[in-house]
Amino acid sequence: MTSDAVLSMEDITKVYPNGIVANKGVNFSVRTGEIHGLVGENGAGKTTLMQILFGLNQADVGKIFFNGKEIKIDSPHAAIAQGIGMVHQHFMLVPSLTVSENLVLGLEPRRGFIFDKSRGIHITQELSKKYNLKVEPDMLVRDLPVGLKQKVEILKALYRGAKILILDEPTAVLTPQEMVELFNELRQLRDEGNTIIFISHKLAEVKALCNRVTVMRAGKSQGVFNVEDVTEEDISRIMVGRDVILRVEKDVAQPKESVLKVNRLTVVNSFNKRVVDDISFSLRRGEILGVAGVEGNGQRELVEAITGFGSYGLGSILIDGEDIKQLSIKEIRDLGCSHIPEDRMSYGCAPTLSVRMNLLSYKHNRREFNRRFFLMHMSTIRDVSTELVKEYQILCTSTEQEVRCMSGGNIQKVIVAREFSDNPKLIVANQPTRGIDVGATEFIRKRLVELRDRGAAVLLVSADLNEVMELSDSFLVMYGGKINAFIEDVSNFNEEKLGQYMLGLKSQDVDEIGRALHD
Amino acid sequence: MNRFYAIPIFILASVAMFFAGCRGKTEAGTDDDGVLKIVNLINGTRGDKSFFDSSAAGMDLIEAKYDSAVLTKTIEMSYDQPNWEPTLLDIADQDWDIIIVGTWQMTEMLEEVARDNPDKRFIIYDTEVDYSLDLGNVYSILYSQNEASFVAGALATALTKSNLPLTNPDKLIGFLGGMDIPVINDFLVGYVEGARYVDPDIKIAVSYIGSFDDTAKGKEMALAQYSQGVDIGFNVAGQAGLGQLDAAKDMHRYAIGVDSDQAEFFVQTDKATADLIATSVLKHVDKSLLRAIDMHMEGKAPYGSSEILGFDEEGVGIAKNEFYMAIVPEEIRELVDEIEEKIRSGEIEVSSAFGMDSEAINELRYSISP
Amino acid sequence: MNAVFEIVLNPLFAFSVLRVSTPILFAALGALISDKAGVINIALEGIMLISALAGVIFSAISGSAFFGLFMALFFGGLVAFGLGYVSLKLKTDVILAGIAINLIASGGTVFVLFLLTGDKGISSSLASKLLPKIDIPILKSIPILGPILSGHNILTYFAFISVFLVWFLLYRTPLGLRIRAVGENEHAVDSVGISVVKTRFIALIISGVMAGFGGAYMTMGYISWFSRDMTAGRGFIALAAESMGGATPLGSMLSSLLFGFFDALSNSLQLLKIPYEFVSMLPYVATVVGLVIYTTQKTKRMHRMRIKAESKKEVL
Amino acid sequence: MTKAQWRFEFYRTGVVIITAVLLSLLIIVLVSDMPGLAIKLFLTGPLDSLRHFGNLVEMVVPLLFTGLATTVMFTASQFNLGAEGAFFFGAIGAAFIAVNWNLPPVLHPAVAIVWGGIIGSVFCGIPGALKVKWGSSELVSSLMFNYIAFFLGLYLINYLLRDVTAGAMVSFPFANSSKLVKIIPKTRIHTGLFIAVFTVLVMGVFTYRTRWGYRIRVLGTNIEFARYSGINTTWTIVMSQVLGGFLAGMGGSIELLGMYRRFEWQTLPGYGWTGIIVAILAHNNPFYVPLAALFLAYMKIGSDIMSRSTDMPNEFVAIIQGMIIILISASSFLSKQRHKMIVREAIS
Repeated sequence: MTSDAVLSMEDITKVYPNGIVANKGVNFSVRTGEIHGLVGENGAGKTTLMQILFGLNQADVGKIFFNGKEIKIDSPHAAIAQGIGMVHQHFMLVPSLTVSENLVLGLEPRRGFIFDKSRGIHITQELSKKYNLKVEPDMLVRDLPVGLKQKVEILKALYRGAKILILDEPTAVLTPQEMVELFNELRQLRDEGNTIIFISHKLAEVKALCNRVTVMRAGKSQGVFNVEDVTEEDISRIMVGRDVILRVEKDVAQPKESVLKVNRLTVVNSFNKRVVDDISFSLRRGEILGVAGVEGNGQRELVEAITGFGSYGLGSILIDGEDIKQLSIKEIRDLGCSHIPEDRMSYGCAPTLSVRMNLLSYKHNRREFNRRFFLMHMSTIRDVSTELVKEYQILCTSTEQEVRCMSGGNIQKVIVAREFSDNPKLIVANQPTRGIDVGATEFIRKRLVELRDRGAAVLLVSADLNEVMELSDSFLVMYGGKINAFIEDVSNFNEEKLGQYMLGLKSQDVDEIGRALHD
Repeated sequence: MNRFYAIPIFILASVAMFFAGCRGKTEAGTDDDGVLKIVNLINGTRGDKSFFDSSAAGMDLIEAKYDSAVLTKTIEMSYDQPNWEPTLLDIADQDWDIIIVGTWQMTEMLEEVARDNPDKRFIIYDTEVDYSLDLGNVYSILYSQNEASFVAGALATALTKSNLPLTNPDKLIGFLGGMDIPVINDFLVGYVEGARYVDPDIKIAVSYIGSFDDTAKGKEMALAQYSQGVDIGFNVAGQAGLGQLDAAKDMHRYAIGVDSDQAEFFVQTDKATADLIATSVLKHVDKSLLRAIDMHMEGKAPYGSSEILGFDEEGVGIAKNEFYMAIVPEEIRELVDEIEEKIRSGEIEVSSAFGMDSEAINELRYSISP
Repeated sequence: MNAVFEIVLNPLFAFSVLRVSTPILFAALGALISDKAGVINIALEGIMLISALAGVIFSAISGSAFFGLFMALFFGGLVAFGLGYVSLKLKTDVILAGIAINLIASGGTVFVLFLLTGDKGISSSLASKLLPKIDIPILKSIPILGPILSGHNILTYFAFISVFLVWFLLYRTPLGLRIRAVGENEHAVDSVGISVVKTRFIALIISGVMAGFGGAYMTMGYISWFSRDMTAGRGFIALAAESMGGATPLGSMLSSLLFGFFDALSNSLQLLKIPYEFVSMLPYVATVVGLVIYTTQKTKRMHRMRIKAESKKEVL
Repeated sequence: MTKAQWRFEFYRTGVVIITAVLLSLLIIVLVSDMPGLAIKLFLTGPLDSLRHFGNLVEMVVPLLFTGLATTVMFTASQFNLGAEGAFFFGAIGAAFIAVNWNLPPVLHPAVAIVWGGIIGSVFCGIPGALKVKWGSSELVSSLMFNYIAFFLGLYLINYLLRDVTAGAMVSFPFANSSKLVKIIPKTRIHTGLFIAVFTVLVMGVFTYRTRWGYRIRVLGTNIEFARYSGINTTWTIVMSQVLGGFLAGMGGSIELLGMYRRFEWQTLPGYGWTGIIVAILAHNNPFYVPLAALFLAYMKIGSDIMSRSTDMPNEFVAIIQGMIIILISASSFLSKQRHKMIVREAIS
């Protein structure tokens, strides 16, 4: 424990009910008036550590000191009382309430028994002015763009008197421009004497913003460093434990005939909004087409339409020349389309079933897995899954282990093993490496390129710009449901311009975008 | 076998072994001779203030009269139908001299049990067994409820036509049955004929609750009747019929009770209700059971046959208690006595619903519906 | 058909609709509050049953109807607290816990009744008290409206007042804000330091107290004693009414009244030449149909909006 | 589940059962004037004579069917509580065939049981269909359907099958050819037991060894994943409930043809509700359904026998059953012990 630490956590150990050890003997401390980076791979235990600090989780072992005194934080309430505030990765807002209602929730201004709405609005305006974070108090939160939601979250913490502000991967959902704005706001807060803990796994951001950084790996702290004294490469090495080449070696694509043709596709969501607006492109065998863009600009709906998950109103989608509008998910899959869903826990697996049963999934109807008398061929299922586990280096105790007891990267590998092992014609990969460790990421990216070389068509949707630029042969930028730009050659493109496309500040003309059709 | 199975089996086995050593005699196994052991199986519960309470009261009458010469017990089997047959079989195995059951639902079970236990005596009330099956040890008690209902129908009609404060000018009376079954319809047939005896143009609102224990539904239906102009209603629905008495209190109208003297039950707890119960059609299950035991003691019980108990045998009757006296004007009381006499003498013959098919009953219902 | 109109147009019929709807309305409001907090309370049935018995027992012991009511509410809240404890603390699935409580209530009330009175069927040997009926002075003398609206049990009036109170609670108080927030995104509530568990506990207890009103009404207004399983599915119907009413206080009231209408109709229709089994089925069929119509309308509305939006853009 | 988790679940179930039995004993001691006799009868009654043992088995048979019915619906995460109505209404269907048709012995009950199953499947299937078509909660509508099944059933009995010579609302007696044969003298155990045991095996294999069972399990754990896997979720949701209804309807038919002379239920018999407890106790595993059914039947029969000869009412069993549901499904009951076990394993 350093003497100048305002807050320190000592020897924190946390084991989750499913047996995963998230933190093991972690020490962590921050000083007043610094921005302290907390970096590590996904699954390194950063979020868990901060949840313990904020009272959302309780440590099995360990102590927390505040200004040198030991404190117990058994609930967010206790954390807030100590002046700790947290902005979560997934926003903790109530969509159907207004900004001001969300802001004052729990500390509502009252008039007698009655909730005083106008005071709530007043408070919001005051705070907004004071910290220079502009929000509309009357707007419903569900109508806000992510950047604004984040501001509401920060205001929420400040309204509760937070002096120590934890931000959990705040930049994941922001555009480069929004990010710059956020960084300026954070610096201003720091200069006013607040302490900020900034969780990230993007080293450039940490380098740009933080004073000190704590690096975590596999649930353990790897040490604290002054940001000035270390390079990104140093941190990366400590974080991963080895030098990682995130660059995927690949040859120039040899595109062949087109597999997927999307023509004037339009999707309207249940809130009556055109989330995919008249887009057209085509995807050829042997190429990887990236879809970049800030999340929520229609990528999800595009993927849902192609994979049969969602319906669409106008336009057509052809796979190998066949219109899939009337086809079920199963029939689309039978055309040779495989799909890596963006949210692996919600769509990609059955958490309480075994690895074996998860590897089976859409293949359960196949003749090879079924015998006479309607029975399934259990021994074949076992053998095939054992092989896949080996081939894809999935870490599990046995193929009978429940998936929910595995780490994110391994679950993703289960999904990838299932989807890639089928010699697919078309792969729709939506955020294929989100939130998994470097090893698994590298593995999956390599596999994607391999499949491309074997003649598969890959549609890669990713919010990770690096991933899109690294893997794609060409890519689209989506903004507001439209294709805003089509970049045919990834190798010579500048990021500045890309950011402008992503934010809709600029767009290519119709002809340029039209090239995506390869007609 | 999975170990999951082990614990419960282990528990069962060890418990069974523990108790195997100390199995005692069953409760009725006291073997002193001379004591007549009587058990009454109720396929419902006490507290209905009518049928089953009357049956249970029969045991009290017997005990009061014979004191230590008898040992009686009433077992409530509840409305849990699957439990009835096992109970009857268990009881038949035990050391009881006379086993009493009631209602039609017990008939077929009893026929088998009686055949398998020729040394035991059985009494069944409110129905009869099939004597072609050679059941010399079963005595069946039937009640001419149609005759007593006839009187009730006449009384109700006379009351609705009278100028009593709580009546209205509509010539409309009510009948609230438990279920659309012969025993209940037997009441209805008598009631209708009695009503028509007094006034051929009388209209009767008939509803069935569809249950013998849903008092809330009973009350709702009675309220519906009362709100359509019924000023006196007759409930024949066991416990569910109590709802009608509550409705009568709410609406301030008259009611006629059934099986037991229902006004008596309310004297203590709820006088306001009792005040509105003009009379009750009594089905003296209690007295008929005492009578059967009397005959048994004298060795004259007619096992192997059935009897229909009417006014003469005090099998049925009309409650003429203080409330009856208070509510019913004298000329109507005289009319009631007169009709009762005519039934006894056979001058009035009342039809029975037994053997009538659904069509005939429907026709009767439609003919009097308002 | 004329006969049906005659029945329906009788003011006494409307009176009985209000009376029959009362316990369902209470329970539906209970269902609403817990639903808003994100908990399905299918224990309403059992809670009503327990409260109903508590009302009878304690009003008989104390001789005061209002003490009986108080204890009915107390037990309603207590059982709901129990439900909260097992579902929020012991993490039992709330539906299974509800089933369990219904089971315990069904057997337990008979058990307690038997211990107290020796009867398993009905509590009529307890001299329980009734809550008063209220005649509304001026309204009473207005034709048609008077007979419909005046002379109800005090709880019937309170049930309809509760619709407003529940609306006020949910939409105008800090607690209501929290209850709605907790139902929509519990993490949001958690992250600002409000205890999710505590908020749900409070919502459940209020829900239980509402069901307690319904139970008390059953034995101290609707009829004047307790009999086994007397709630006869009203708690379940209330759940249906709440979801049919689109999870709003007013909607819950309207659908409770609809159910009450069919229930009252089923009691009166018997007097016509319709088999009683059919008539008894009516309220349940109406509930299912109502539920389906509500959900159909919802999906249709969304579908229509969608088509409209797509075509509008096309024209432009 | 891993071995450790199974082991834990197994101990936990044991603890719950022992707690339940101890709680029953406590209630008896507190309430009864003759606790010794009451406890003895409660615990050993079902085994103290062949007939009582028969009662036990007789009760297990319908519970196997309703338990399996609920198991298959719960496995698909469909909270359909309609087994009760399907059981009742299936029995009505079987009664219709048993009374009106004339068929040779083995065929007659077989046809009646299948017909009863079909009728039952309609009743559980409708809430399922309403759910997939319009999204109305199957929980609420299946509860309503229980009442509808009850009244509609009574109507059919009253107007189509009613024996006017009988003194209660019952059907005509069944044709002798339609009844299930009694197999053990002095008991009412009938051939339905074989069908029940066979059905347990079939359902076990169905759930864990066929592609339909696989679809139901996937659907039950994660509906989105099921959709993603190309499973027709609409169809599977409906089918799981149709199948559940079929099992419950079969159970009703078998119960009726094995145990009764005519249709004489005036209330819902309650096996469907107990079936829910069976399913919970069996952790939705068909192979454990017999154990759960046996345990619950044991408690019920024990308490029935006890209440016949003592002053203890048998209703307290409902309290105990409720406690069992809560404790078994309380995932954090004993969770501290569980967590300790896991922490120990993880750290070591």
